[in-house]
Amino acid sequence: MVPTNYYIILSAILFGLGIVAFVFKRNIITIFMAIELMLNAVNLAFVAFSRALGKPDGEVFVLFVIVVAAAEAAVGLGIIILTARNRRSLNVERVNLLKL
Amino acid sequence: MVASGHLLSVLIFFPAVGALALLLLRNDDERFVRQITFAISLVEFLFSLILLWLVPIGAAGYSLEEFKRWIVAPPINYHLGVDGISMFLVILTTFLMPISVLASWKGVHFRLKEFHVMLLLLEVGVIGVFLSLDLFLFFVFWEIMLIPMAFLIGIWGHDRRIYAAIKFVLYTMAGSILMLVGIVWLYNTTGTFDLPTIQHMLQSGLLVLPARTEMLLFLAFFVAFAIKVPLFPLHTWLPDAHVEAPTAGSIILAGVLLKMGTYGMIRFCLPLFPDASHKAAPYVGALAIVGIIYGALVALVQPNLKKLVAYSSVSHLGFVVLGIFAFQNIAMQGAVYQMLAHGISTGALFLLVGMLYDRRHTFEISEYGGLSTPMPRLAAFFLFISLASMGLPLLNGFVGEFLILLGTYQVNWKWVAWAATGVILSACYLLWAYQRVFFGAVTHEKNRELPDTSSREKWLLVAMAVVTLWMGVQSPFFTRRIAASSRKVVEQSNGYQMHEAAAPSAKPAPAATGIPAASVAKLSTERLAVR
Amino acid sequence: MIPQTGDILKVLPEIIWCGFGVLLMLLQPFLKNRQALTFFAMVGVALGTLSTFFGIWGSGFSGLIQFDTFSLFFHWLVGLVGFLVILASDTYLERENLEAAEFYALILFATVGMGVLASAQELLTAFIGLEMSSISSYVLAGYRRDSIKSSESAMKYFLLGSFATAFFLYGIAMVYGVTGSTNLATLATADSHSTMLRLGLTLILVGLGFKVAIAPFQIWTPDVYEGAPTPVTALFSAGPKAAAFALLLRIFATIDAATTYWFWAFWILAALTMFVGNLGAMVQSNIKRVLAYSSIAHAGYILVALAAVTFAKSDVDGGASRAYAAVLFYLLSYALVSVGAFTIISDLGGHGERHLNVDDFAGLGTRQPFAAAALSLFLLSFLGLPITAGFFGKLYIFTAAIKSHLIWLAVLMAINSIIGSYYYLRIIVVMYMHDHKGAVPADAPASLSVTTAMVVTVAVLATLYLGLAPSHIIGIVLSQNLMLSAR
Amino acid sequence: MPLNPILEYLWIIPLLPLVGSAINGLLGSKWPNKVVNAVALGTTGLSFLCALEAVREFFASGQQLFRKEFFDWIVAYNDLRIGFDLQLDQLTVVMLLVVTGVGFLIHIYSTGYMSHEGGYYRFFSYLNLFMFFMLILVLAANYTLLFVGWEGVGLCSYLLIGFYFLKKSAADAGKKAFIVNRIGDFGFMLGMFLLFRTFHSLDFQTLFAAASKAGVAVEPMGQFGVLTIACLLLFMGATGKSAQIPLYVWLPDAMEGPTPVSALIHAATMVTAGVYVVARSHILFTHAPTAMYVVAIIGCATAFFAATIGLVQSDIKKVLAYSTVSQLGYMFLACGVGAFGAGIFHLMTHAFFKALLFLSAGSVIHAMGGEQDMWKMGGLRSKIKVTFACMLAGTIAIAGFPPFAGFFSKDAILFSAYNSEPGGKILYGVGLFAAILTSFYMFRLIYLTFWGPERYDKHKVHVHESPRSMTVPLMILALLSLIGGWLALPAFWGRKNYFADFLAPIFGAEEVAGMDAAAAHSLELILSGVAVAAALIGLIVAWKMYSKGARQGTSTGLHKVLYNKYYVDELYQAAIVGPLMWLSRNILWKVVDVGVIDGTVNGIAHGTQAVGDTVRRTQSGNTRSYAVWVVIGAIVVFGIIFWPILRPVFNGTVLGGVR
Amino acid sequence: MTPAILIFFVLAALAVFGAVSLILQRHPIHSALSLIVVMVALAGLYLLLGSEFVAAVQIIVYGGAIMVLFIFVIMLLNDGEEERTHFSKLATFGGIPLAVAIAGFIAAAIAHSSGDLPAATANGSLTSTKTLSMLIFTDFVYPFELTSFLILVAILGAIVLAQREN
Repeated sequence: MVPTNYYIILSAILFGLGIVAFVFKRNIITIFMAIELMLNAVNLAFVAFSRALGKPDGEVFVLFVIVVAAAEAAVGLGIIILTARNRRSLNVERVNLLKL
Repeated sequence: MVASGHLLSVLIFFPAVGALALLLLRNDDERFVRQITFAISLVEFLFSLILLWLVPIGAAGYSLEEFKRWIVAPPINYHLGVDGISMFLVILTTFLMPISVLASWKGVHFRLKEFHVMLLLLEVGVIGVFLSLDLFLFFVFWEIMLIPMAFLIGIWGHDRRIYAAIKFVLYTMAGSILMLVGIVWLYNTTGTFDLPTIQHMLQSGLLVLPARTEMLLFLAFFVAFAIKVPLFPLHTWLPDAHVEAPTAGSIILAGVLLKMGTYGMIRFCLPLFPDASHKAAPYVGALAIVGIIYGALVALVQPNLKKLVAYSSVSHLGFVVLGIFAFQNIAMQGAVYQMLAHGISTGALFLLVGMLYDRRHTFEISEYGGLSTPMPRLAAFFLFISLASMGLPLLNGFVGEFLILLGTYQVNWKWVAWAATGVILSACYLLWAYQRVFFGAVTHEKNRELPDTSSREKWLLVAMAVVTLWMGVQSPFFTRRIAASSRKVVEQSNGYQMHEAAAPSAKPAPAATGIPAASVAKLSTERLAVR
Repeated sequence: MIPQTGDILKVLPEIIWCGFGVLLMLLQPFLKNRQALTFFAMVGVALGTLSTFFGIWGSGFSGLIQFDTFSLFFHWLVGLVGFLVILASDTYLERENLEAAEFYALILFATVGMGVLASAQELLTAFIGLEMSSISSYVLAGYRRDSIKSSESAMKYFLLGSFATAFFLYGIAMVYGVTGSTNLATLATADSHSTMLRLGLTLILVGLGFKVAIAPFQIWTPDVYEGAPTPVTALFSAGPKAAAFALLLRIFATIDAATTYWFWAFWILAALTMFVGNLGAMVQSNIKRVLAYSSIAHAGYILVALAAVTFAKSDVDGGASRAYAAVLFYLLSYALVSVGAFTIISDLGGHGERHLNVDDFAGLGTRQPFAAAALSLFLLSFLGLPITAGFFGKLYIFTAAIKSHLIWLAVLMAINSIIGSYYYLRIIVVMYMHDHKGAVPADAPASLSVTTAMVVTVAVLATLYLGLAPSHIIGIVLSQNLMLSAR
Repeated sequence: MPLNPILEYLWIIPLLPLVGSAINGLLGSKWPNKVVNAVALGTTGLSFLCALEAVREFFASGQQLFRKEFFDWIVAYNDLRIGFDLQLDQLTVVMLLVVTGVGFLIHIYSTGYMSHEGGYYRFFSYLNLFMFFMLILVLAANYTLLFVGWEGVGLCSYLLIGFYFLKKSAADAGKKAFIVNRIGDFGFMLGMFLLFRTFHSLDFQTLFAAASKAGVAVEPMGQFGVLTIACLLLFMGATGKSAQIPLYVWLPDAMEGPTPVSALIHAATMVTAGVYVVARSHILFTHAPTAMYVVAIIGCATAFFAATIGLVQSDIKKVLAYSTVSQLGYMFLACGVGAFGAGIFHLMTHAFFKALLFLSAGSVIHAMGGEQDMWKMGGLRSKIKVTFACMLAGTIAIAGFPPFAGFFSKDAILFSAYNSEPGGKILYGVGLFAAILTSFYMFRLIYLTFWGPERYDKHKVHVHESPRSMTVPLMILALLSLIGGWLALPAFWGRKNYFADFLAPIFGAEEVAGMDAAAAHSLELILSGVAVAAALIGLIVAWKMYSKGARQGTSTGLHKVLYNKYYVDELYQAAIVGPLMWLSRNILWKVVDVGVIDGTVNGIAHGTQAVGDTVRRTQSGNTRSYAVWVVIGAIVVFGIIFWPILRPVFNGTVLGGVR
Repeated sequence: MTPAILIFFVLAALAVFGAVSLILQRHPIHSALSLIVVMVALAGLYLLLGSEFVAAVQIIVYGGAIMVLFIFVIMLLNDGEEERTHFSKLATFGGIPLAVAIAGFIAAAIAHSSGDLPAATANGSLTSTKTLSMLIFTDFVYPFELTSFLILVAILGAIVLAQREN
C-alpha cells in the first residue's frame, strides 16, 4: 500500500508549486489558477488523511472546499473581467495605481 | 476626614458648566462673552477661597474628601481631596484665570467664544489634577488639560504656533504615556489606584517594592513630571510654547501648568518611592542646578523678551526641584511657596510682556528702548515685578528662594553654593533686559507715542503687584497652612519605618479614605511584593 | 434530517440575516426607493442582532458552533457595525449612484460570515464563515465598477485574500491530519509535541494574520482600504477584522498547543505591527491611507493583549479574563470609533471621493464645526486620550500586558502611542489651525447629510459612553471568558 | 500710653520715610515741588526726631539692649522663625543718628540742588525709600531682616544712580552697582546659611550668645573653621556693599547719580553698611582671627590702592569717590585689627566730612553750571566763599589735621593697627602712606578748584553761590566735622574717650595689650605726630604742584595706568563678563539648546519620518511583491514558531563552524 | 514496488509535470490546460486512495465546471501571451527563492513529522457515497446550508461585478 507520507509530500510539493506560480506568473488569470492549484493540494492532503485515519469527514471537507473554490472562481473571474475592462490589461504588474 | 459637601467637585466642574453655557451662547456679542467668562472665573475664584476656611491648619491629611466608585474593573474611584499644598495651587489657578481673561480682553478677537471655552476647560483639567487622590483620575485630568492648552497655542498663538503646539503635546505625551505604564504597573502591584490606600500600604509595610521596580516606577513618574517642570535637558518645548502662546496661555502655562510637574513630584514621587527618590536625588539635584544656571545664562542672551522670561522660568523652577529633592522641611515648604510666588511673578511678567506686544506686536528687545518716557506706569510695574522675580526681600520671590536655599544648605551646602549663583544671574538678565527696554532715549519712532497702561491694565497690574507684595511680607499666612502637609511629605520621603515609629494617628485610617475594609483586609492578608 | 430547534435558535441571527439578504435581492425589482431598502436592510440587521436573545447557551450542530457570551458579544458587535454601515452608505450610494439592494445584501451576507466566525467551534465551519465574509468583501471592495481604484483594490484583495485562505486551509488540513478532528473542543488537549500540529497552527496563524492585517501580512491593507468605497472601508476596518480576531482568540484560548506555539509569534508580530502601522501612517497624505495604517497599528495593540493571554492563562487571579476583556473591549471601541471616522470621511470625500487628502480638510473647524469636532474626538480616541473609548481600550491592554509581566511590550506600545499621537494630531491641527489653501472645492458639502450625522452622533455618544462609564461593557466581557476557557 | 512710646513702636522710625516715599511716589507726580518737599522733609525730619526720642528713652530705661519682635515674616513651622524684629543698642544708636541726621540734612540740601530737575517727586520718593531701608538695616535684630535693608539700599542706589535714565552711562552704572552688590550678597547669603546651619538661628541675640559661649573655640590663625568661613562670607558681602577690593568697581561709576545721592548713599551711609555688619558681627570675627586678618589686609590694601587712583582723577566727584573707597578701607582696617570702636568712630566722622565734601562739590558743580572737570575750574575761592570755607574744612578734616574730626578717628585706627599682631607695623606703614596720599589728592582738589587761574569760559559760566537750602546744611556739617572728633580724644590729652566708653558695652573696653598706660600714651603721641607730619607732606607736595595753576599734562606711563584705574574694569570685562556672554550665546544657547537638545528631539522626529518612508516604500503597489511579502511573513512566522525545533540545528552548525 | 506505488508515482509525476508546465507556459490557455492535467491526475490519485465520489466530483466540478469557466473567460478576454515584466524587484529577485524556501519549510516540516502519521492508507475499502451524504446531512448540515448561501453570494457578486454600466 502507498504510505500516506507520499501523498502528503506530493501535496506539499503541489502547494509549493502553487506558491511559486503565484509569485512568478503575471497574468491575473494564471495567478488565480495558481490558487486553484494550491486548493487542489489541500484537497489531496484532506483525502489522504481521511483515508489514513479511516474518517470520512475529511472527504466531506474536500467537497466543501470544491464548492468554495467554485464560488471563488465565479467572483474572481468577475473581478478579473472588471479589471480587464477598466485597465485593458491582465498583467498584474500593470495594475498598480494604489501604492505608497 | 469626612467629606463635607461637594465643594471640590464644584470647583472642578463649575468651569466646565460655564464652558458649556458659553458654547450655547450666540457668538456675535464679543463683550458679553468676555464678561460672562470673567464672571465665571471670578465666581470660581471666590469658591476656591472658601478652602481657606475649610482646610484645617496644621492637619497633614486630606480634607473635604469625596469618594465615589467610578469604574468597577479596574477599581477606579472618583476620589478627591485637598491639603495645604494643593489648596494654594488651586487658588493660584483660580486667581490667574480671571487675570488671563482680562489680559486677553483686547488682544483676542478671532473665534473668541472658543478661546474662552478653551480657557475654562483648561481650568477644569488643572484643578482636577491638583485635587485628584486617585492615580488614575489624576492621569485623566493630566491628559485632559493637554488639549485645550494645545489649542490655545495652536489657534490663537503667533507665527510658529503649530510647531510649538505639536512640540508641546508630543513632549508631554512622551512623558505621560510612560507615567500611565507606571500607574498601571503600580496598580498591578497594589491592586488599587487609590493614593491614600497605597500610602497606607507602604506605611504599614504591606507593600514592599523591590529596589529595581521602585526605581523604574519612580522614573516612569518622574520623567513625566520633569518634562512638565521642565527640568534641564527636557526643557526645549517651553521657550517655543511660551513665545508662540497668546498672553493668557503664557500666564496659565507659566503660572500653573509648570507647577503640575513639581506638584506631581511632591505628591507622588517622594511619598510613593522614597528610596528611589533618595537614590536619584544627587542626579536630580545636579540637573536642577544645571537648569538654574543654564536657564539664567541662556536667558541673559535672548534677543526675544518673551523667550527671556521663559528661560527665566526654567531657572526658577530649578530652585523648586532643588528644594523638593533636599528632603528637608524648610526647603520643602520653600519649594511649595516658591511655586506660588513664581506663579504670580512670572504670570505678571508675561502679562506685562503681553501688554507690550499688544502695543507693538513684537517681542524683539531691539525693537523697544526708552519706554519709560512714553509709559512710566508700565515701566514702574515692570520694574516692580522684575525685582520680585529676582528675589528682592519683602517681595514674594525672596521668601521662596531663601527658604529653599537655607533648607537645602542644611543638608548639602555644595548644591546651594552653586544654586545661589542663580540669584546673581537673575539680576543680570532681568536688569539688562529692563535697561534695554525701558531706559535710555526712545530709539524707534513708533515707540514715542505708545499709550501708557489703560485703566483695565492698570488694575490688573495693581492686583498682581499687591499680591506680590503681600506674599513677600505676610509669607506665614501661606507657610503656616503648607507646613503640615509638606512636613508629612518629607517624613514619608525619609522612609516609612521611622514614620511608623512616630505617632500612628498620623496614618489616615483606610476606612476614612473610603476604601472598603474588605479590600484592605485582603491586602493585609497577602503581603504584596512584586515578583 | 431536521436539526433540533435548539440548534436553530443558536444560529437564528445568521438565518435572519441570510433571509433578509435574499429578500433584499427579491425585492429589488419592485422596490425602487433607496431609503426603503436602507430601512429594510437595517431592520434586518437589527432583528438578526436582537434575535440573539432567543439563543440558548451551549454548543450546537454536533459541536460545530458554540453559543456563548463570547459569540453573543461578537454578534452584537458585527450587527452594530453592519447596522451603522448600512445607514452610513445611504448617502454614499446616492451620491455615487450605485445599486442599493445588492450592496445591502452583500453587507448582510458578510455579516453572516462574521457571525459564523464568531460562534464557530469547528475549523471548517469557521472556514466557510471566513469565505462568506471574504467573498462578499471582495465584491464590495470593487463595488464602484467605474472606478479604476475600486476595481484594483478588489483585485488585490481577492488574489491575496484567496492566497492567504489557501494557507489557512492547508493549516486546517494539517491539524486534521494529525488529530483526526477539526473541532476545537477535541483539539483543546491535542498533543502539543507533534510537529505537524505545529505546522498546521502556523499556517492557520498565517491565514488569520492576513485577515486581521498584522505585519508583515498588512501589506494589502492600505491599498484595499483606499480603493474600496469608504463605507465598505468602514466595514472592513471594523467587522471582518473583529470576526477574524474572534476566531483567533477562540483558537488561541481553547487549544493549549496554540497557546504555547503562538506566544512569541504574537509578541514579535505585535511589536512589528505597531511600528509598521504607526510609522507608515506618519508619512501618508491620503486620510483613508492614514486610517488604514492606523488600523494596522491598532491590530498590533490588540496582539499585545493576545500575547498577554498566554501568561494570564497560567495565572490564577483571573489574569486571562483581563486579557480577553481587553481584547473584546478594544475591538468594540475601535470598531465604533473607526466606523464613525470613516463615515465622516465618506461624506466629506465628495463625489468620486476626490477630496480625501489631509490638506482638503484644512479649515474644516470653521466650515463644518460638528464634523470637525466629531472627527477630532474619534482621532483622540484612536490616540487614546481620556474620556474617550480608546483610552480605556489602551488602559485595559496595558493592564493585561503588565499583569502578565510583558513590561517591555507595554513600553513599546507606549512609544507607539507617542508616534501615533503625531499623525492624529496632524489631522486635527490641519482641521483647526490651517486655513484652506485656494478655494474650497465647489461640491464640498456644506454640512453632513442626515444619515451620516445620525451615524456620527451614535458613534460620538458611544465613544463618550465607553470613555466615561466603561464598567457595563467590561462587566459583560469579563463574565464571558469563563465560557471560553470551559472547554 | 506705654512707658516708652517710641521704643514700644520702634517701627515708626523706618515706617515714616516709607510712608513719605509711597505718598510721593504714587501721588507726587501731579504735585508742585513744595508739597513734595513738605512730605519728604516732614517724614524724614519726623523720623529723625523719633530717633532722638528713642535714643533718649533707651538711655533713660538704661538697658543694655532693647529688642522687640513685631511680627513674623518668614516662618517654617517650628524649624525656622524670622521675625520683623528691631533692636536698639549703642552701635545702633550711632548708626541711627548718623543716618537720620545726615539723611535729613541731605534732604534739605536736595530741595535746593534738585529744584530744577525733572522727576523731582521721583527723586524724593527714592530718597525716602532709601531712608526706610537704611533704617531697617541698622535697626534689624536678625541677619535676614538686616539683609532686607541690605538689598533694599542696593535697590535704591540702583534707582538713584540711574536717576538720569536717559543717559546710558547712568543706567549702566546703576545696573553695575546692583549686580556687583549681588555678587557680594551671594556671599552674604551663604554666610547666613552657614550660621543658621551651625547655630540654628539668625537672631543676633541667640546667635552671638551661642557663638560667645564657651565651647565655640576661637579658631587659631590659619585654621578654616565654621566661624572663619562664615565671617569671610559675610565679609564678601561687605566688600560688595562697601566697595572694597575686589568689588569696589561700582562706586566710582555710581557718581553718575545726582550729587546729594553720592553724598548720602555713596559716602555717608549705605557704603558704610559693610563696616556696620562687620562691627555688628564682631563677636563672630573675634572668634575667627584669620577672617579678621583678611579684613585688615583687604581694608589696608583698598585704602592704599584707591588713594593712588584718586591722585590723578580730574573729575571732582571721582576724586571724592576714590577717597571714599580709601576711607572705607581704613574702617575695615580698624575692624580687622580689632578696633571696632575706632572703625565705627571713623565711620561717623567720615559720614560728616565726606558728606560735607560731596555736598560742597555739588555746590561747586552747581555754581559751575554742571561742570565736574577740575581742569575747567580754578580760582573760585573768592567767588563762592561759603562753599570754599566748608569744603576746606572738610578737606582738613579728611587730611587729618587736628583738631578736626578726621585726625582723631584716623589716628585711632593707625594706632591700633600699629599695635596689632601679626604684621601690624606693615599695616601701619601702608596706612600712613595712604594718609599722605589722601591729604595730597584732597589738597590737589582744593588747589585745582579754588586756586590758580580761572580755566573756565567766563562768558558761558556765571559762578554764583548756592541758595540757603544748600549752604546751611554745609555749614552744619562743617561744624560737625570740626567738633565731631572731640568725642574721642586720645588718651594722652588726658581726656576721656567718650566714644569708646559709649561703645564699650558692645565692643568691650579697648586698651593696648601688654603695654602700660604711660608707654601707650607716649607711643600714641608719637604716632599722631607722625600722622600730622604725613598730612603736611601731602599738603606741601600738592601746594608745590598745583597751587600755581598747573596744566593737565598728557598722561603717560604710571600716570596713565592710575588715570585708567589700573584697567581693572577692562580686566573684569575681558576676563569675566565677555567670556560669560560669549559662552551663553554661542555655546549654551546656539549649540547646546538649539543644536544638541532640540537637534536630538527633531532628529528623532525626522528619523521616525525616514523609517516611515521606508515602510511606505515597501508599498510598491505591485501585487506580486505583496505576494512575496506574504511569503516572507509566512517564513517569519515559521521561523518564530519552529524556533524550538530549529535552534538545535543552528547550534549544530555553529558548533560545527567552531570545530 | 507494488503496482499501487507504481501508479502513484506515475500520477504524481503527471501532477507535478502539470503544475510545472502551468508555471512555464506563457499563454494562459496552456496554463489552464496544464492545470486540468493536474486535476485529472489528482482525480486518479483519489481513486487510488479509494474515495470515488470525490474523484468524480473532482472531474465533474473542477475539471468540468470551473476550468471551463476559466477557459471561457480567457477566451472572452482574449488576452495573448503574458508579458514577463519585471516591475517588482522583490518578486524578480526574491520571489522564486523565497517561495521555494517556504515550500521547502512545509515539506521539511511534514517529512520531519511523518512519524506521527498513520503509516499507510487503509486498505482498498471504498468510502461509500452513503457515508458521505449521511455526514453532510447530519453533522455538517450547518456548513452545508451555509455553502448554499455562499454560492448565492458568489452569483450575486458575479452579477454585480460583471454587469455593464447602464
